[in-house]
Amino acid sequence: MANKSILVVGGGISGITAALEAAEAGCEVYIAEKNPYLGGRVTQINQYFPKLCPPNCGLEINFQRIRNNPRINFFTLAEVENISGQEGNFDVTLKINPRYVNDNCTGCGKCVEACPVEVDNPFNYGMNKIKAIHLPHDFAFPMKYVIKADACKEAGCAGKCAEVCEYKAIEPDMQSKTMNLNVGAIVWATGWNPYDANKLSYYGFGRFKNVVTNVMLERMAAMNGPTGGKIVRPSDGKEIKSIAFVQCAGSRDENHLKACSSVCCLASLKHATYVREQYPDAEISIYYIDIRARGKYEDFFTKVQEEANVTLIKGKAGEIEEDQTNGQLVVIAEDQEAKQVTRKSYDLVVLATGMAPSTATAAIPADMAYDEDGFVVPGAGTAGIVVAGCVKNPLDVASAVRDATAAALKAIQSTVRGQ
Amino acid sequence: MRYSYYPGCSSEATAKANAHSIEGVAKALDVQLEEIPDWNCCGATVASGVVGDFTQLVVTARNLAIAEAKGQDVVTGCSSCYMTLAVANKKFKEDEHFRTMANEALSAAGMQYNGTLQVRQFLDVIYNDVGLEKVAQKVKKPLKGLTVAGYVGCQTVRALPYEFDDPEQPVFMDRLIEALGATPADFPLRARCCGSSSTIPARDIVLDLGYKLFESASSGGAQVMVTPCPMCQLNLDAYQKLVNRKYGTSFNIPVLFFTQLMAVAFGLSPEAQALKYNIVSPHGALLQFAK
Amino acid sequence: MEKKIAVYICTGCGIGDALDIDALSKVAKSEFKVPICKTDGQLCGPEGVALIKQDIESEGVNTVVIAGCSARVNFDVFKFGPDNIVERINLREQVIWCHTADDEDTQMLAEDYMRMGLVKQKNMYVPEPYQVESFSRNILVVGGGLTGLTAAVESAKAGYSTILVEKDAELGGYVGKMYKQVPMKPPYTDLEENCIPNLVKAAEDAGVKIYKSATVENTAGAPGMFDVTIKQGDSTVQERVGAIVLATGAKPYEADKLGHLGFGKFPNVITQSMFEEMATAGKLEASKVAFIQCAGSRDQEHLPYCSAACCIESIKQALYVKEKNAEANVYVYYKDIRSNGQYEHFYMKAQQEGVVFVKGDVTEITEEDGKLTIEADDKTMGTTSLADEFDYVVLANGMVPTAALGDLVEEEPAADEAAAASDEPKASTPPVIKANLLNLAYRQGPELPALKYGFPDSHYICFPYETRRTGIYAAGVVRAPMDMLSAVEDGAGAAMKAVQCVEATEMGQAVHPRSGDMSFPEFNMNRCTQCKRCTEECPFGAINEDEKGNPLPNPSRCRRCGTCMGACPERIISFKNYSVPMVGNMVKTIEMPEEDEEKPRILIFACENDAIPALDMAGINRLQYNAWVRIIPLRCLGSLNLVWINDAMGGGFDGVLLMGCKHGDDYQCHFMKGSELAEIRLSKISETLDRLGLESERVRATTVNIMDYDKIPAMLDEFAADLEELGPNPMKDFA
Amino acid sequence: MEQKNVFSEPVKYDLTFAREIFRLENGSYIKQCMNCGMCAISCATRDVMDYSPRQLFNLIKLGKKEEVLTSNTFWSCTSCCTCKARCPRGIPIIDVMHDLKKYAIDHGYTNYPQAAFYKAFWNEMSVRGRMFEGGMTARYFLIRGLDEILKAMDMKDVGIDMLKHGRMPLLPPKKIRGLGGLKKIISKAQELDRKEAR
Repeated sequence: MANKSILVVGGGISGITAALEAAEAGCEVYIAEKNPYLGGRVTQINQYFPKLCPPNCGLEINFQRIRNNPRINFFTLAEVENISGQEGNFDVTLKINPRYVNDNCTGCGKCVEACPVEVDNPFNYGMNKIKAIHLPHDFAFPMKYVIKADACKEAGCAGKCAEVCEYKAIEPDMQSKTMNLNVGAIVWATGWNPYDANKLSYYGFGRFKNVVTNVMLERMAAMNGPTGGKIVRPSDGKEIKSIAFVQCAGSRDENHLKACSSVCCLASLKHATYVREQYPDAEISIYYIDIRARGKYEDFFTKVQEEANVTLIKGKAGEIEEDQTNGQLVVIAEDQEAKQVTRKSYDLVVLATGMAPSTATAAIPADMAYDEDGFVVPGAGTAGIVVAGCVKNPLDVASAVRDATAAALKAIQSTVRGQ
Repeated sequence: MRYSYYPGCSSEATAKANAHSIEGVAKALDVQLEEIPDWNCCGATVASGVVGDFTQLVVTARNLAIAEAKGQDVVTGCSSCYMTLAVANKKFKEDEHFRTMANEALSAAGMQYNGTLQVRQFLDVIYNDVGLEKVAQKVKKPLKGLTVAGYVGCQTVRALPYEFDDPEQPVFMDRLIEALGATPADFPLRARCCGSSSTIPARDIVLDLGYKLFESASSGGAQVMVTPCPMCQLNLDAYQKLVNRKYGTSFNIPVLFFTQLMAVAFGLSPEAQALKYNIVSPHGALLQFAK
Repeated sequence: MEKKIAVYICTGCGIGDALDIDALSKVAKSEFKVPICKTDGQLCGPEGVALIKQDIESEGVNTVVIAGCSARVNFDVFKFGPDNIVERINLREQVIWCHTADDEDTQMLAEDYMRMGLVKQKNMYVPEPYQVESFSRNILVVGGGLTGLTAAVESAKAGYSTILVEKDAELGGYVGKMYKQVPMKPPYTDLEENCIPNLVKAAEDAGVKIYKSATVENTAGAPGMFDVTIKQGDSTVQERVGAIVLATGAKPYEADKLGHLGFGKFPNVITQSMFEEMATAGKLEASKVAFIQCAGSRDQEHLPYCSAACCIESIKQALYVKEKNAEANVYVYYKDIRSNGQYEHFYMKAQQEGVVFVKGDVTEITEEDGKLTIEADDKTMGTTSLADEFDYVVLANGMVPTAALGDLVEEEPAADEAAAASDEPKASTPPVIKANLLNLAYRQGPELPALKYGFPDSHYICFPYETRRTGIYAAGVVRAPMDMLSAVEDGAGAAMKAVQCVEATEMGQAVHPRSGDMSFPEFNMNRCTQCKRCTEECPFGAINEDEKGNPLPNPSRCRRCGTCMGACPERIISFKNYSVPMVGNMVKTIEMPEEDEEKPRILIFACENDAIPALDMAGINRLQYNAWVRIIPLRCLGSLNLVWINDAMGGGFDGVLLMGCKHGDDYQCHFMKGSELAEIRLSKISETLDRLGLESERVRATTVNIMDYDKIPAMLDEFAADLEELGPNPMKDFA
Repeated sequence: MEQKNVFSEPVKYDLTFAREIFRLENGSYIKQCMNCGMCAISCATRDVMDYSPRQLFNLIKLGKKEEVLTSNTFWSCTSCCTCKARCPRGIPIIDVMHDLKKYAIDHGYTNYPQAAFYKAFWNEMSVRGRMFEGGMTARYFLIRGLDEILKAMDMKDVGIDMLKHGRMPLLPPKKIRGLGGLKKIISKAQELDRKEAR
């Protein structure tokens, strides 16, 4: 008996795309997302290159498509525990972690005022604090609050939020539950994690406050980020006069991520435009090995060079030193064209950390093959489990969407073959 | 806990303090070290520059071949010896072609090595096998109020990077210093090179690097520096005077083997503390602890 | 079917505290005589929903008006089946969360929104889906290279009859002629056998109907009913298909233009494809070869873009040389090695094989006795370098899309009447190049409109298969420069979109971005004046014309943005659930205070894709702005009909503000030109306004993106302040 | 620091020398250098090196044998392993430097004092199977000549300190018992090494 339904694991841009493309072609689709909201990493991006447009715009369209489509069901806070069966007929066990807030939540926000517990805001990579009960971010879809329950326990709060909620939406005792789905195909699109910059100890991330990562800068530039959109030095909140971007921080590196992460060059060029807009006179340097602005992205590279007045330094940044008196950072590099080892001082240094596939740390609970960096080998392993997006290759958003669209068709083929 | 022990050439000369303090500390911690019979020089990082990597590794492996009969992990207290032994060992384990060739060479003396052992540093044994808890229990004279720069040096953590600790900013030495009741100094250059192999032929390299290390350690408030490496210890101890002469500084930082500091904290005998070998006198800094 | 209306007012989330709910109910009950009007403390809760459901079942309610939160939330809670109209009035995000509670002006705003919602539902009807006659589910793929073959195989495997048209006698295209191909799978280090033979076999096995030595002579019709004339030799065949994938590939950049690199001058300076041919023919004998990257690409005088595939293709070809002769000397001169992603492994592999990579600009190529010498600036050594005795110098000469090969379609000369108005501003139209690929029988030109450099690409990062010709999806290197790995994915992706278009069209639904929308524009042809505005302005070329200039709509090409509706001066175009009268009546129902009440009224037309969510966000963040504004969401500002502005200004509004998406090169309008068209239309009436003694500054357009919500209060308050300075609309008392 | 300016005239690429170097034990790793420059910064002695390792590798590819073999780069290497641990291409740079030292010594490029030191070390080690620092130092000065001793006169203080603290035995350690075997191993290893290189 054919099973036309498809489970998409991961509700980021790849997962949402695969789900929508399949659903709009008539399939029943489930999305399982581990965060309390859909949208994944792109929700944390301020602007896309090369258009410099806000990702929330496209996400809004996609959420609208989800709202209007009766064939899509999604689960947040969901993880896949087990997969059995074969192409055309998979039994999947999902674990739904507790949100501690039920469907009665209207999103009114009264609970937040009452909540006495502050936690690091994961959405902003811990650069600011939020209440233990919170809306994950402004555009959170679904617009439901969530509780970081371990923080409540630690603080010994018995549920001040529950006391003020008029709609009985808060359930401090909510338990995780499991549910079973039977589907014809699975699209695995769990995306990527930023490479852990702590592993690059020569750059001082974690020791020097003014060394941040590219994903952090993205939040700093966002109007709804920890600094209200102002790019400033984390150590003292001061405006910056100079900034350095360190490319291949972990990527193209046999000791770290062996592959090139594909997006970091363009991301840093984009970040240069953020900085230039806020600081017309700031010095912006990019330390690079090769600038990889492939295809039509070359136009963006050209434009940024012309308009943002960026100094490109051919030479990977070797080390970063901190002047403890003022938090200034010295980037030491071999400027190959100038034929000298340079030591330049900056207010802020951004590490262009790359993409580690999520499957490097959380493998698919099925027979699948992985390459040496943990990316899934396409076409190998269990038939009927299709991979999409950055679990397969390090991809920019447009390429990930393309890939996810292709994956949707392959999933449909699996449901057809399974007949 | 029993290990085969590779003392290394310096243990008989410039680094007697290392040998004595290792012996004392091992005993105190119930660690049995059995010296590898008739061991030979590992060639350090120098021999390969004359005879090539292969010959050097085979020469080193002679020691492993002898030790293999006992089947115990090989422990050394010298970072350079560790590097050559560990790299050779890794080659034997992972590179089949090398293993075959190397055994052909070893067989010239009727020997062979199958790559069955582990090569360890004494520091690794203390940290991972003995454990800092036991170390702390043995402390009789907690080094309260003493600020210590834990100078790990270069090869200790980078011979096989990431296998032991972060190769750039290792933490184990600081944890050990804490276990002894002392305070680790803020010392960002803890794993930078002291230039040891250039001591004789290019002394200025050594003096310049030494200066940077002393500068960093003293601005971190260090009263004493400890190291696991005989070359570092020699360099920084014996040449401190020349550094001061060249840079017009007045550093006076005693440089001890970490095992010497342990011996002090454990209240072991003066033989085990072996402080008489130190050129920059540690007595001032350690007055209240070394009785 | 007669409408039975019920209004439900939610008093939760503070609505009940901030507003006079009785007064609000009165608007529905007394003014609009709504038979059922109920309030509930939490309408989205189980009891609230049950209340509505019960009324639908037992009272026969079929039109549900919910006054509460934004339609962006609780969408799933308030779904009552396709036969019931649900209208949401946003009292939360756009009233109580951004205006003073318990305040006269806030109350007036809420009551106006109640009126507007009720008028809106009165003017809308459940759409009936458009059904295509003689509907076809077949997929046509044009181009039988790597991408086209992939698209054909993938759609056939999904169960769709597929037709493939290839202009050459053999399938395979550019890739088909390759000796070997770049690695397509981990570890991404090894040359692979050419995949084309297997792909051709897969296409045959999957039952793809293949036309070789064939071209598409004409493509007429619309999704679900494209009629394609295929010319094969002297005969022609007709095929009806549902959707089309354009995969006609690219051509190498003309090497004749690369004389500065010695091409044409020295016979052993050759192109990548010539080198490929040599390798395939087994004639590769060389002991010293140089590859010159970016020969034409990344060059403002040639191809400003990067051709994306050349770096890894040259690495591959360098390995050919090494495979044949391990001792050969191979150099690659590059600007940046762009072995993105896992192709980094391929780069390193080539290095390990001894290929030498030189970062440097080639300054001169000379020849002596058939051996070539290259002079270059070696950037990593900071020196000028010479290398000589090359057997071959291979130019990585990049790619030009087949869609770019042809003449531009000239703008047709303006008709007599239109000529008079030719000085009016006009929206820029995307170029169409007569590349002889699809030969569309479309009023707006025979091929897909080009984006930049002739690539008929999408302009959207989030929607790479966005197309301006519904049902036709470009894929592979005709769409954008890309490597083989990407092209394969792209072929499958485009096939997915084609399949989806067929399915959606069969259901009578729109495709992206208004996916699922069943409404479509209907034309009241009696009143048409043949002005051609709708046919010109439709961003998707959905409307053809007959000889007299009458519009011939193709509903399955339509994306339901309403641009035609906004363009039509005679207001003859409307959707079942979206029309000129509907919005016009919403404008008119707004209560207009007398001048002496000093309560200005500002009408806002806001794009529902970006501006409306941004307004919601302002509410969620409790940002406050004046309560003079009355906001009407539009599908797209392109659907703005000027009559609404006339109505508003004539009705006493003090000002009108359009909030649309950014336009220009990096436009963000989801229907290409909507906001731009609206502004152009606006500019056309400013003169009229001035003539009427109405300052044209009263009517303004602004662009808002979804992240501008922090700026919205200032935007609205500044406009209000400007209007206050101008004084009240002099028409107020006539209204 | 300003690095050594390489050449004012055009440089001709010639891979003959490079191929010879590629054949050394770790020489082939040089091929995978991608010119990132990490090594230049990581080096403990970067302030005295005339060419960074990356530049040296490029010189090898350019065929600049003299420049390579007379450079101080590999002799300045202290084997601190920082570059090796960091090299993004996984090049065991210190091992390459050892190869180059050996190659230089084998080819008579022994002007740098380090060359003398290396030879002294090996000779001392191979005659007794263990290192005797006194003997090594003596050998070093024998090779380098009296000048060096004079230059090193301020070392006197160090020597006296070491003597005072019992750290400079004047008598060498005993030869190891298995010295004969060790020598056999060495000669066999060198024989195999030569065979492998061919």
